[in-house]
Amino acid sequence: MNQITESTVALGAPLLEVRGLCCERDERMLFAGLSFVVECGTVLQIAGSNGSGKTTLLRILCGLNDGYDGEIIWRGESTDDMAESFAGDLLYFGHRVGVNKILTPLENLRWSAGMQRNVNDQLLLDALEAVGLRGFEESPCYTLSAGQQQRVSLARLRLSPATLWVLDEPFTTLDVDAVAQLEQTLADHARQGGAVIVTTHHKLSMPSVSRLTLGVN
Amino acid sequence: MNQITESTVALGAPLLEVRGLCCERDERMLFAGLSFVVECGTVLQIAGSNGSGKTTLLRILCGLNDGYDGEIIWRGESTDDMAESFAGDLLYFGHRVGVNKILTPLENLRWSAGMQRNVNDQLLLDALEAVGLRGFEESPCYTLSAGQQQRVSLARLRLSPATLWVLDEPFTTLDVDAVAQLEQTLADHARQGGAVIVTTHHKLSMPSVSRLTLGVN
Amino acid sequence: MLSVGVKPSTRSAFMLTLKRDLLIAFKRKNDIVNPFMFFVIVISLFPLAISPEGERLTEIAAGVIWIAVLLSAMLSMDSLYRGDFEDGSLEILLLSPHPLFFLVLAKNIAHWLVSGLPVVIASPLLAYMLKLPSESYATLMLTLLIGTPTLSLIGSIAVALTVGLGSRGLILAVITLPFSVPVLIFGTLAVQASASGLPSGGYLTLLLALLAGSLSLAPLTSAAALRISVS
Amino acid sequence: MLSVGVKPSTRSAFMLTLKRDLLIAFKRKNDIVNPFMFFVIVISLFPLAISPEGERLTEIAAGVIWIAVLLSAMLSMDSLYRGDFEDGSLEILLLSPHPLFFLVLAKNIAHWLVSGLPVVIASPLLAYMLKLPSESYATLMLTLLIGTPTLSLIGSIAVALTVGLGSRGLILAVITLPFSVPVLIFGTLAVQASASGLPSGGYLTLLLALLAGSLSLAPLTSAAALRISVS
Amino acid sequence: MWLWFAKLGSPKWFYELSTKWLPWLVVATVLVIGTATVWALLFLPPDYQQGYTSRILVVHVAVAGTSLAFFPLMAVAGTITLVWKMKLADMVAKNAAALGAWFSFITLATGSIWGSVSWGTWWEWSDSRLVSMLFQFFLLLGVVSLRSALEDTDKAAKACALLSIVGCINVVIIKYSVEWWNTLHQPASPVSLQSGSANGPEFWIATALMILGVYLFLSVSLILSTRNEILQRERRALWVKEMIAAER
Ligand code: HEM
Ligand SMILES: Nc1ncnc2c1ncn2[C@@H]1O[C@H](COP(=O)(O)OP(=O)(O)OP(=O)(O)O)[C@@H](O)[C@H]1O
Ligand SMILES: Nc1ncnc2c1ncn2[C@@H]1O[C@H](COP(=O)(O)OP(=O)(O)OP(=O)(O)O)[C@@H](O)[C@H]1O
Ligand SMILES: [Mg+2]
Ligand SMILES: [Mg+2]
Repeated sequence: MNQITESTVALGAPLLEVRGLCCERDERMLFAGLSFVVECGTVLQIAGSNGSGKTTLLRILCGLNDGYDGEIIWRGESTDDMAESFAGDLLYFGHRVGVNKILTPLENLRWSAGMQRNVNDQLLLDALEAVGLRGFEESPCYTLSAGQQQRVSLARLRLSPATLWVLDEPFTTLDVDAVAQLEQTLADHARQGGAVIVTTHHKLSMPSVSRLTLGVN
Repeated sequence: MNQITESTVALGAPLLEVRGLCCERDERMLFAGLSFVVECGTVLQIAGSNGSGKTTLLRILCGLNDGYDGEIIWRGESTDDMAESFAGDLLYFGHRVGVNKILTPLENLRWSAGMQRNVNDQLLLDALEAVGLRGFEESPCYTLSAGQQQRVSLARLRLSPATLWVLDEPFTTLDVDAVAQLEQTLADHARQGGAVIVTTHHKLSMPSVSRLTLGVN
Repeated sequence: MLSVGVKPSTRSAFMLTLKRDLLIAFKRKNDIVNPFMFFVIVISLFPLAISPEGERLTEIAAGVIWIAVLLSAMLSMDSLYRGDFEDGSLEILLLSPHPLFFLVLAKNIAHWLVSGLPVVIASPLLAYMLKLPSESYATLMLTLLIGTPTLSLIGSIAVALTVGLGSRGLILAVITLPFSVPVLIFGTLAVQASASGLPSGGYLTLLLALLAGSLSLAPLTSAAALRISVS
Repeated sequence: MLSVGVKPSTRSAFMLTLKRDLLIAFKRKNDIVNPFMFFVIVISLFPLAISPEGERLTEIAAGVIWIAVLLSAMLSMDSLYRGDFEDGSLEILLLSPHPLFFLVLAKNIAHWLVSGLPVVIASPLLAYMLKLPSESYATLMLTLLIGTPTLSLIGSIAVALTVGLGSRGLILAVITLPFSVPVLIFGTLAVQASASGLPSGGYLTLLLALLAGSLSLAPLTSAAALRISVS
Repeated sequence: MWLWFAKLGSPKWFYELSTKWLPWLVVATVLVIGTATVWALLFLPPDYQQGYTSRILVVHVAVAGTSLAFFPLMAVAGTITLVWKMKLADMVAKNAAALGAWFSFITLATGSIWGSVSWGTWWEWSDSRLVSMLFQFFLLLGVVSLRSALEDTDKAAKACALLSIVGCINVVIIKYSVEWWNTLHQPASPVSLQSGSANGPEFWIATALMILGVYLFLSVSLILSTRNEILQRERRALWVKEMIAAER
């Protein structure tokens, strides 16, 4: 019923290594024997049709789901053994973006970015301006449009000290300019030695993207 | 601060007419003096950057928001005067897709499609199969992926007797095949004399799409 | 294709909505068991907090049962529109080509069947545990049978008004409780009257009047409130 | 860029979370006013439903106040993690590089400051309305001061376990209320003892022990429960 | 030792082993309960005060004692689920919760029936045993309802495991707090729980047998429902399919 497309990506220094990952949900095998290596400087796009297990894979990598078999190795050690140091070096961006509707963009970032590094308001304001939210810094987020809320959360990318970014469909509801800008941000992060794992159905127009396709047949 | 790009669309027989629509939110003018006509056989794409007021416009057209000035005329009469007959001829698809997580796709459609027309299970199963949910008809929707849930709701399009479809970002989280298929569905609906108003940041690859751009400068 | 669909009658839309809500409740199971459990647990707190002596309990029994009913009705309201609001089904409901009055009524009826009726049925058992004189069991059940739908209908308005808010549990209570006071008072008075052998017909009539009033007005008001909340 | 960030200390993450939750509560306002209002309204139902006579009220006052506190604490819990779960902030919390114990504790403290403390402060007023002998006001406040944080900590576990569920109000109650029984019992016993001039120190010690136990165990358990709920 | 432990966790192993043992257990249960019942009916002298109804006490004491075992059992199973992720432990825990609720209910029911004869009332708040049993019943229902509310099997397993462990502590706390509450406030109750012990040795033999029987019954029902659960959850597994095919 299920056929697994396996692919191994290998560039630069090994950051995250996945060995023989299997995941079954509701008795349907989503992927089995999935192995790949993510290295500094990579952008890895997880592709696959709806329901092929992309979100599940990303959540497993971050330790948010534990219904899997296999090994996930972070800088040479199992992620289970070093959860906290892994968390400090990881930024996850999920389907739900982590923006409180009552707080303003500024207040939201003060907390969500502040959990990972020390920030000051000037840094936050700059990040908000960079994602095109100038003039909305002090509006409560429930008055923002869907795309603007997405942008608030994306401002975290510009503030994060994390090496590995794990992004689940970050492009939804963004307009054309914002999409181009986000692609640029991802490319920059990789160039500076970071790594990005991203799912999207959108065709990335970035130079060197590796692709891993999860297959349902 | 705001500049309004106005455009008038006119083809076929007049179905929906908008005259001098203005909307202000939080003292920011989103659009003013917006006028256009939607006729049978049209696909109208509302474009515009994030926060330009697309969602607000669609909700106003459907009668879900009433913080506006101007007139909305449906088949020659104001929509306020004939809310029920307008509702029977309208299908709205919003950011929140109207899929109950506990029910199965089949049970969801039985209600959501059944409110607009009499349906039987065979029709529903066919519609679900057409959107690629074969084998998931009886799984509770919380076990479906984001894209699969979106598809459940899109199956309503295939069952709806409505002439006017108002769709707010229906393409989010859909994979490439599903996007192509949905575009086909919209084109078919227009060809058969229906009308579609759709917002998306995605470039539609359909033959004759009119565009209305809401502008923020 | 555009002409195939036959618009369903309002009656069938009503039935469809009723069935859907019952189906969701049965699939969730908890919706049915919990209001009832809450009722039982709250009642069992009173002997612990006040006094386990039978005589003392008899005195407060009617009041305690009614307060527990009130609180459990109110708590159970939370699930009435919230799920539909969050997943967007409410917009489908509002944009359906049927009078919202009947659809709201269908939802209220489904809700009462699931959360109110079990409480009414269980009440004699709890009345026994609180040592209510057995002559007043019938009156208790009757008042609950009339009173709980009234409470559901009143609560529905408050839920509809607050459906978009983050934390509703309390704001709901603050809005609903004052409106439910008449039901509470007539209900307990009727039971206390029958416990001391007096006629309770007058109070029952008043309760019936409250039910009739809320049956005709509350769904309309809830419908209007829903429109406001969604916009 | 990758090396600019200095990882904040756990202490500053704790303060950041505490401040954020307080800020949200103050912006919403309802979170602060409602538990208190609910407390007042529930208490005022008793004279209506049971008896307005002063003597009768005195007898039940301690129990009624404690039951109202219990119910209002439980209702207010609903907002503790739900918002964060729905908007995805909970994932940010879980994936932050700090021990979850302290972050959960920060959230619990913020919640108690907002929903528990006002009730404690208002209690003498309500005690007066229910004709509780004035000698026991001090004991009442003291027991509430120790008891309400315990209730919050216990409730937090139940909320964390049920945070992903559609309608939680009731399941929350069903899980929390049995756990709150010891607090309720010792709380009322202490007040009743002081009202009849007996020493209440023993009960206070027990309440303190319960607080100490839940302070050390509950945040851990809540953290584990949150991890389960989010997965 | 470890190997054995891992093997025990395998549903397949459990299923096969229990197929062998089940008939013997069933026979033993029927024999023991039967003997106890016959003994109670034939040899127990009618109590001078309560007549023949006192025989229900045999059932009551046995079921009551057994029902106290559920929370510890569930807590142990829960710990195994959380620490070793053993599926079998969760299947046992799931059925134990429902069964425990039934046992608690029967305890409450038989106790009430007997109370109605000996105390003249079906329910008395001033007795600590009754109240703490009632709250154990509520807690078990809470566990059952949490299980049914969480749709995801894995999540439900872990959440219920956690709740069972916490609930175990809580049952102890409730028991003691209710006892203290009681000793201070309770007016001397007409008949104390211990009055049954005034009966002779025949009573205790019947009771001991009945306790054994109820424990046996408990194991049989747990095993049966766990086997059911195994078939349900492993219905796609090869060995289940083969077994079903072989039976057809
Ligand atoms: C709803 C009512 C009742 C409940 C919930 C209840 C509960 C219990 C429980 C939990 C036990 C087990 C104690 C243990 O094994 O350590 C027990 C034992 C016992 N019960 Fe009850 N009981 C109830 C009513 C009664 C009544 C009315 C009587 C008789 C007057 C009674 C007589 C006994 C006796 C004699 C034992 C065994 C004593 C012992 O082993 O210490 N029970 N009951
Ligand atoms: N509830 C509200 N209260 C006040 N202002 C609002 C509210 N909702 C939206 N707005 C304002 O209206 C503007 C337009 O929002 P809308 O959701 O219509 O944008 P949109 O064009 O759909 O954007 P997107 O592409 O991001 O979905 C936003 O910039 C926001 O400031
Ligand atoms: N909670 C769940 N319980 C059981 N099965 C689930 C659950 N969540 C997801 N699944 C199953 O896992 C499959 C993969 O889901 P996932 O969300 O990972 O897909 P995806 O690749 O992210 O899809 P999309 O492109 O639509 O976001 C789904 O087909 C679904 O059947
Ligand atoms: Mg996904
Ligand atoms: Mg929009």
